[in-house]
Amino acid sequence: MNTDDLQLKRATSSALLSLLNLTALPVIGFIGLLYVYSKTKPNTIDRYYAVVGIKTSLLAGIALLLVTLLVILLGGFESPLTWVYVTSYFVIVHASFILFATWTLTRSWTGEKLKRQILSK
Amino acid sequence: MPTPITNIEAIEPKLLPGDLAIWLFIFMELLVFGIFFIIYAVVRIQNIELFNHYQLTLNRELGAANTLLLITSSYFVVRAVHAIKADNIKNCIYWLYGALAGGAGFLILKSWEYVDKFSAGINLSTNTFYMFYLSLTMFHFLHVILGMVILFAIAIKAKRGAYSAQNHLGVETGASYWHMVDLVWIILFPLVYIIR
Amino acid sequence: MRETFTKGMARNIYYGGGIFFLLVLIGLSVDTVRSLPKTDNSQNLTETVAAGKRVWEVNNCIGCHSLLGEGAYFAPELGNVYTRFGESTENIKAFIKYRPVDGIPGRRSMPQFNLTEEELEAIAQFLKYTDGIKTARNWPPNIQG
Amino acid sequence: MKYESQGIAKMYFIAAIALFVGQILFGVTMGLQYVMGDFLFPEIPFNAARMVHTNLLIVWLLFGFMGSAYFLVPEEAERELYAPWLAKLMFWIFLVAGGLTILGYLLVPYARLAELTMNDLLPTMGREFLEQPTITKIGIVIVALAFVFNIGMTVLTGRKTVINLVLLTGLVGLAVFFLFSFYNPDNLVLDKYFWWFVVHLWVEGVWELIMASLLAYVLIKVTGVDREVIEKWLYIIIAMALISGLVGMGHHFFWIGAPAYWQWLGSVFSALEPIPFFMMTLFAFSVVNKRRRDHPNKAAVLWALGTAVMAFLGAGVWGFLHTLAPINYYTHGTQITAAHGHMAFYGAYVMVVLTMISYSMPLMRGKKAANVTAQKLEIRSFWMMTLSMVAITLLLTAAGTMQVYLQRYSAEPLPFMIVQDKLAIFYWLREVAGLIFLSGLFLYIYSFFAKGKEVEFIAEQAE
Repeated sequence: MNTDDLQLKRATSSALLSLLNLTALPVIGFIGLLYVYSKTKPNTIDRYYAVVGIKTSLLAGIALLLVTLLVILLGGFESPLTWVYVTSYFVIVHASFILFATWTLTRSWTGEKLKRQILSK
Repeated sequence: MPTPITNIEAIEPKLLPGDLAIWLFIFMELLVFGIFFIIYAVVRIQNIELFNHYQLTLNRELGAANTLLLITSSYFVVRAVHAIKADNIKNCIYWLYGALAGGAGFLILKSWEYVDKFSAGINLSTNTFYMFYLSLTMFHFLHVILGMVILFAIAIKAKRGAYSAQNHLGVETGASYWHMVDLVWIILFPLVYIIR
Repeated sequence: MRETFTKGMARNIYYGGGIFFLLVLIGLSVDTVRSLPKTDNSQNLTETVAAGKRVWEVNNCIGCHSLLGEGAYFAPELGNVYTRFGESTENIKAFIKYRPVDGIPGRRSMPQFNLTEEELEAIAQFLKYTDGIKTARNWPPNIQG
Repeated sequence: MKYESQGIAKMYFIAAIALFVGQILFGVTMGLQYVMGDFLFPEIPFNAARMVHTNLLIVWLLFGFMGSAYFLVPEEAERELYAPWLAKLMFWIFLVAGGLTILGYLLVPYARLAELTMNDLLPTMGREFLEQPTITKIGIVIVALAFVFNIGMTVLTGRKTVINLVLLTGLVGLAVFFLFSFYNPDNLVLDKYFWWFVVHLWVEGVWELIMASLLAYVLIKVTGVDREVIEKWLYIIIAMALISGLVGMGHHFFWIGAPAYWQWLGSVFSALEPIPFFMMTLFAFSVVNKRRRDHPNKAAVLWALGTAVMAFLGAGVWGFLHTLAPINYYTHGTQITAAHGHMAFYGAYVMVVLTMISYSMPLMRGKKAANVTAQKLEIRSFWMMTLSMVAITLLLTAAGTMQVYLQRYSAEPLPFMIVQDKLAIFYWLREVAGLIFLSGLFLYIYSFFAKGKEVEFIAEQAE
């Protein structure tokens, strides 16, 4: 495999791992991401996607776990409103992260960076 | 195994044998079985005595014999893949028939076991253990049938000369599926029949 | 390049997987139908209950209520209404019978269906029979449905 | 538009949109009845409004599917429709039968309608979504058979593409599984069990095949991505839909008196049901990324992407939310189900029909894409409808969570009606979102008549 293929492969694995970290394999996916990151060099497409993946995972961790936990602690375990808030919040934020990671994955398949005009001008 | 240099496979990088689509499918299958095994383990811990008690009613000798049958047939399938890679269509077909015979033996032994259980009035709703025992093994049983259908289809296609050393993707694909069926049983057998 | 993901294989998985799981579903359905008598309370399925089911249907009760959790969620669950109404078919009948024709100002109200005595008895018996169905974990979770 | 008979789709689509408006009007009425219980009582009681709401949905989606098939199949099969006159005839039969049935729901009490249509001969009425009089059901079967025959003959005597064949399988399945609606035993458990053979095997089975093939067709057209690639995706997606969906039906058998093993089978397989929807999202994103041209019909591209995303959210995420038996024990038959139902139907089936309409309507009106102003308005209506549907779903989820807690989970469960009063605020907000949805729909219709600058054609660019 030449370097470009290898880079592309690492880029897609990063995107895939960040998606898995959000869904089936939390934490394990993140460890995988760190491993892929350690293999990459600066200013390459695989480094770019590894960083995107790590940032997404960290942000998701804060937004989903920390915020949810705080809401439960502040709102109280026995209050129905806490659960109303937590359920709606968690589902919509989690789904948004998954959708973002999915978009990232399909972008990484093309070997380009994230930004792209979806609808023509 | 001597690999002829002319073989395209030797030049192209290859991650998985067989068609990628079947691997998606195999992954899905393993996911389903995996989830069921985890659920089984959890429910077992919750009902440890019930499970231990009824586990003893299962026929372990038959189970062991079936394990041997499947492992042997898996080996035959490996031989079939090697045969086709060496362009030996005739041997490939023989090995596939051998694998089919192993599968058929499995089905016969398993049916015997089922008849024995059913005649004792056991069904899916008898108790939690039998529910798991029957649904897991029957689900696997159906997979063996499906795997045999696939192997048989490959054997017929091979007979018609559809495969060769250059073009053996179909054989590898079928073989991958059969190994999956075998693997699931190798996990299922100790899990349901033995571990206490 | 060597084809590693063929359309033919994807198609075979679709047909094979579809037929396989359809057969599994049929097999499970046969088993379910055969083992239903243990839970479906069919020993109490009298002529009156059957007539009650018709009354239930032709008045479109499912359009507001849920029955064993299925239906609309506008009005209370009726799978356990017999228990909730103190195990009395008379209470059920009285409730249906005395619904105000013009509703209750500002509130949800059940329409007045002008059922005959016979129909009232039938629907009450139907709800009693439904309450007797042995659902898993004795669903609904509590008396409020 | 390459074939003349494709134009038949237009009348189907117009009827579909008209009925869609009716559906939403009744939806808004019901939303108000949730908080003002005496609204229109006793003239249009809630049950009648709901029947109209759900039945119109089914009928207009069927119109949409049929219209889509009439547009798509001739082009894919590369021949005119087998019998265009039959398609036109069936349109009027279906429209009149559907219209009469809806009027029947509204003008006479339901019990009287049952009497008038001689329900006693073959009782099939009064079950959720299958409220149609038996005679209407027979009419639906006739229309469906004529339709499948027409489409089937076109496909079989023309070019057989994967999209055509998958669509045909879906449509045949739709017709076949509807036959279960004629089976109505006295035994309630049996009745419920086989009732799902219509409802579940439609919306979580064969309709997914229809949806995936329509989406694949539009994506081929607007992105110019290689057919071979799209067909592989299509096969894998529908394979996953059937593999997870068929036994996944078990999630409906948890609490109706069916054997206990359904708790396990239903939970495991239905937990996999988001996979096909997720793959649809992945598929849509991926082909839009790989697109070889920028299609002038931006609105259609947006609808296609929106379908993939919203179907995943509504059917996948909101389905998964309450599909596992231990959770469903508490959430079954609450507003959580209503939340899931709304977004799943909108995201998967409403949006895929609107995608087809968005793509094909300009073609049938002799243009490649609607004019700039019209597209702008259509895109605005997309966001209005989609975002208000997200709001409706979130508000119903919130209401459902509260309901589960107060009525099912807390140590001292409260009666249903008391809990409903406590949810009023969510229902009011839902009503507001519903009204925004309705305005979005009106804007959508207006966009067809808007005049403006025609889209400039950029020559199709190669990669």
